[in-house]
Amino acid sequence: MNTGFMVIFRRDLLVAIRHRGDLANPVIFFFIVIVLVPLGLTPESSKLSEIAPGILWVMALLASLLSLDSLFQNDYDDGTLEQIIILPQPLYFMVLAKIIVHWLVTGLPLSLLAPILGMMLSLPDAGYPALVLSLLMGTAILSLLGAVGAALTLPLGKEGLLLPLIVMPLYMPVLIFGANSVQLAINGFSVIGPLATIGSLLALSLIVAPYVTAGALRLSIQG
Amino acid sequence: MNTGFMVIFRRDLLVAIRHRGDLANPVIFFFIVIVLVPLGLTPESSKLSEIAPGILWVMALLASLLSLDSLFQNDYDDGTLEQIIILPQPLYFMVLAKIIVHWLVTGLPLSLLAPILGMMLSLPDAGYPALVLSLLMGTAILSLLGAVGAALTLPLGKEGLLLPLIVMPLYMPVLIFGANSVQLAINGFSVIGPLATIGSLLALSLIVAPYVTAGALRLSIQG
Amino acid sequence: MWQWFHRLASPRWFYQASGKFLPWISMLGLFFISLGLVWGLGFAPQDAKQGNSFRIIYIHVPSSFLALVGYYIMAAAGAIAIIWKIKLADMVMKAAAPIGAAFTFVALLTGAIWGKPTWGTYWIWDARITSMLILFFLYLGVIILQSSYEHKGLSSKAAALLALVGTVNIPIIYKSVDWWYTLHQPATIRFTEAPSMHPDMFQPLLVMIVGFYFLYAIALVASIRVEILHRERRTKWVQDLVFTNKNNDP
Amino acid sequence: MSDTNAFASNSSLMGILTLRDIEFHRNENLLFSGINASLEFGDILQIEGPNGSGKTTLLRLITMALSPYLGEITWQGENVTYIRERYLKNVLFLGHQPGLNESLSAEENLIWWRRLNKSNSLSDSDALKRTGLIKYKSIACSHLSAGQVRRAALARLHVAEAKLWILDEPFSALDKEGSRELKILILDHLNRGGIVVLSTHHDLEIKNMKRISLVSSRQAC
Amino acid sequence: MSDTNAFASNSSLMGILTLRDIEFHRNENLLFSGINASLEFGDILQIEGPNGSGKTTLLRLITMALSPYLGEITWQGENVTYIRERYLKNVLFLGHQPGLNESLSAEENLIWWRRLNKSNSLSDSDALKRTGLIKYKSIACSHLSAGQVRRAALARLHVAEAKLWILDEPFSALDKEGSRELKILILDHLNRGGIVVLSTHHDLEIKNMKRISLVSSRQAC
Ligand code: HEM
Ligand SMILES: Nc1ncnc2c1ncn2[C@@H]1O[C@H](COP(=O)(O)OP(=O)(O)OP(=O)(O)O)[C@@H](O)[C@H]1O
Ligand SMILES: Nc1ncnc2c1ncn2[C@@H]1O[C@H](COP(=O)(O)OP(=O)(O)OP(=O)(O)O)[C@@H](O)[C@H]1O
Ligand SMILES: [Mg+2]
Ligand SMILES: [Mg+2]
Repeated sequence: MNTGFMVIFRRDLLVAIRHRGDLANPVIFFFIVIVLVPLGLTPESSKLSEIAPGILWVMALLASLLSLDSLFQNDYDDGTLEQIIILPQPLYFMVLAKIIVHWLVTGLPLSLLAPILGMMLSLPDAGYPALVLSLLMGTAILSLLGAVGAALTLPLGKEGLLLPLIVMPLYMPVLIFGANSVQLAINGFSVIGPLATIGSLLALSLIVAPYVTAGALRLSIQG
Repeated sequence: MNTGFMVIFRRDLLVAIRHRGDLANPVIFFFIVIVLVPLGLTPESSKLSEIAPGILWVMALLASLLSLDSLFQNDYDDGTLEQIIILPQPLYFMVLAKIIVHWLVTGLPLSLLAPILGMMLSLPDAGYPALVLSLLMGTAILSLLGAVGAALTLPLGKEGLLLPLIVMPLYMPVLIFGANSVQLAINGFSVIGPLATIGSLLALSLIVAPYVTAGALRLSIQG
Repeated sequence: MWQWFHRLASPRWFYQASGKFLPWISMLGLFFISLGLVWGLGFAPQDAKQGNSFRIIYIHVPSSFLALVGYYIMAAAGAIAIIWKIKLADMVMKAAAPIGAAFTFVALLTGAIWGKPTWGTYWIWDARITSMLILFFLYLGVIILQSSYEHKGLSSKAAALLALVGTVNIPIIYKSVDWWYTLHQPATIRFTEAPSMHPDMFQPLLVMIVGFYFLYAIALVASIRVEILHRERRTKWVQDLVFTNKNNDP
Repeated sequence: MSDTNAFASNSSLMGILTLRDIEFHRNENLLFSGINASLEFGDILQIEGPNGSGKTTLLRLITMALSPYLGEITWQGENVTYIRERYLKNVLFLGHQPGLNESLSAEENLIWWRRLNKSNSLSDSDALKRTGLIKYKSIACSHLSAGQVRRAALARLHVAEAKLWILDEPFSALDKEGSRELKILILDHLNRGGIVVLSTHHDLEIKNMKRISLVSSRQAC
Repeated sequence: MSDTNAFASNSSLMGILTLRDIEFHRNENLLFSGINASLEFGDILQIEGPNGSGKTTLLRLITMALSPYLGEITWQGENVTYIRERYLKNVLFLGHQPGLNESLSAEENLIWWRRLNKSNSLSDSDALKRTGLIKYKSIACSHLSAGQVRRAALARLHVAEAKLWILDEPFSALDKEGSRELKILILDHLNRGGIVVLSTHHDLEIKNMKRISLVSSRQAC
């Protein structure tokens, strides 16, 4: 395996584990936000079950998005990024490692937790496999595309919510296919179509996103 | 007026204006998230109109919450906070000034924008006054309680979403009364009751929150 | 009076005194819980509608009780720690958070398990259930905040501040969730007010509740003792305790 | 754990600012103890010692940003914890971090700081001129070089009226000219009857300077 | 806008690292121009000049972190832009910022850095011992003092095998002992045939040191 990849992978995982609390945070955020929905909307399970697929997907998207802020920020602030970028290693792999760690600590647990939340929102039984599968792939896409946004907004400082603004449009296709696959499954249709689409989106962003991110990072230290 | 209050008020407003883009960000975030909802849920206006009050309130809450991260973070990082805290001025007013500016650049525009988004979600006509009024007061409470959370999590670094976990339970009453006042208005009931409740919650948090925040800030620089 | 208070508040004194009464409350707790369990699970009559599944009530209700009581104990300890700067209160607060969270979790879990046979679903958005979940979040917030600070003195102060804000909020949260629920009047099954229970079912429940109070006390005292040993590990009396066994403490 | 040669014996005479038997523990490890000093108006105290010996910590204790500690810090004979506000009116603290908002210019930062501190009559642009920043006064601080940021922070010394300056490594990142100017500024302040407490690794060569030498404390870990 | 006394005439002889007529504009303002230097193995180049004159900027140009610029930087006769990877294998850059993750300890940070850089055989704990951090090696960097953070960053110099060190104010925040040790470390590196380019306001008193003196450029704004 590529050295840069392995080193950054292990380092970022170590940092994530060091911040023990933080590991659980996107998951807790997801959980809490889902609880907000019945409180704001309605406790009736018949109504909740109708909106459950969409709500679960929108909130998973938000949870993943919000944890992106810090993907490169600390490295940027403490000078690590500047020094990593001038290493004689392909930046692509180092960026990929960071993104994968991000997914491991956000997207993966989110997807695994989703069924419990689905249950709380009375998601019909038929929806669960599609929910988990679409979230597993979908959150990976979110991490990949989100990294592009995080890199682009890096020199602009932490304040503000510019990042969501930039990545949200990119997220829309994932959201549409993801939420609809769950809806289709509930209605008894085959979900192979939308899941295959998500899969190919994933493949595409896996190839493109780290490159673009690497480019954006190079720009970010030119300030 | 108290000097500390006025100085910090003008300074924070200046910083907000300097980051021109950031001023608009919570609003744009609110806007985008609301657009996501029909995509993920359903485009049918009859269904949207049912969930509109809840969704608008939940998303306004999120938008306000997410902009809290940076309320004290920059001042903490660049050493300003440490130097402000040891000034011979009551910290209460300086904290209050920061919170009010936060509300001015997030809660206020959000509340004013909400009717447009309500329209997009087919919110019934009767709901608008209650929506705006409840959001105006409610977002102020969110800024106040959120400041407590932001101050408590300050020394823990930017990573992670601990802040939402801490403040979300505190937000729940506001959400319930806010969203339900809109629902009541739509159903033709009087909204004086819930709005009065929100008002008294606002009064309570106006007194308590800045004190607790000031205490938490004093802790934060002890590290 | 004050002397007594401060003596009580001294970790060392507490450690030694609690060493003496811990075995007693343990025995009492064991007694009540086994009595309640045997009575409730073995001898209490079956429920007419729910059959045997209702028997989970003997865990569910007591833990729900302690979940709430535990929060107030924690917050009170936090307040004392902040206002009077008493070390022991600090440790009580630190120990009470995970214990309270555990009871809350058990209440939620047993409730959910119970819900499946009774309502056909693990979860409904009932007012009390929802506020229980929010309480769980409050606990989690305190615990995570506490463990995220590395500086010990700060972590307990920060957590105490949060617990205090939470205390102001708990009644508000409960009121609002209640109001929210009655407002909506959902058609689904309602979480009935204390069903007029047959005394044969009710008496073992009372015994279990008493038993759970003891259980809570045991858990609290035991983890405070661990915390005392940890924090005072540098002091002479702890060193003596650990290295020479001359202290006749159990 | 630390030795001090700063007028420990004098403390009965009671200076304006005195430190008496200061002792501080970080996470239960002793960092320093037995710190004594007594300063009159016009005195300067340098806190020196190797990296990690506790200079920054001691300065932050004196500014009341950090607590609790053992011992007593007094201002005009009164324990500072009891006269917090009155004491802090006299204090100007510049730490490692500049305390400047990155998105505001040096001038804007100076303006709001001077409004919070009691300040003398020197105008903001005069202060910036004296720190050599006048050409950069309206550039956001995030676009300044390391030394320029330091100068922008030091500009507050020109406008403040505080008697007691507490400076944590004020010379870092300054060029030679900047260091020379800062030294003059400090001497002026002393001549006007001010008190300066600073930490620095430089040799300042100021007459009658008092010193506290901290020693590296960490023995076992 | 800047004068240089560093072997401008020599550039035809072609050193290992050469700067030829470097000129840089920031936001269309000229920062410096006509920078020339030529370094052989064993050479050290100090970049000096007042605050804001462009030292940091020039160092970042040499590390290829910043571009574009006019002129040419060559390594063993080849323009570095064409041999990026090969050139950067020889470079170790320590900037103003330490490049240490705050939540990891000094040792953990060192470990992952050495895995990324080509590194020599010195063990991590030996490196930390030499920087005087061994007692603190497992403490999170956010809990270190300013000088300790600097030392943790400098520990990379001990384990790296890079020929060309580029150091931006490496002496800042170091105590006297630390400065002395760093100077020895630099001299050792030179003796082993390394090249050092650094910016500092200190007088280093190293023989045969080459210098580039930048002058303050901003005239109108
Ligand atoms: C996850 C789901 C559940 C949660 C979080 C929950 C929570 C609670 C709480 C907070 C109490 C109140 C304790 C008190 O006020 O003293 C309680 C009591 C009780 N629960 Fe549950 N519960 C759940 C599910 C259920 C289910 C499914 C049943 C059976 C139908 C049930 C039956 C009872 C009864 C009979 C009591 C005691 C009587 C009373 O005080 O009302 N609970 N539970
Ligand atoms: N990010 C930036 N954006 C715009 N201008 C900048 C930026 N950083 C520095 N400058 C400007 O470029 C010039 C050179 O800065 P540089 O940091 O290279 O100076 P320096 O010689 O390293 O100074 P110092 O001695 O203070 O470290 C300064 O006038 C500064 O104002
Ligand atoms: N936030 C912190 N948490 C825990 N320990 C700390 C923290 N900051 C500093 N320390 C420790 O306290 C000791 C003293 O630190 P301090 O910053 O006061 O040193 P210093 O004398 O200013 O050093 P320097 O010359 O490097 O600035 C150091 O050993 C350091 O490891
Ligand atoms: Mg220091
Ligand atoms: Mg520089």
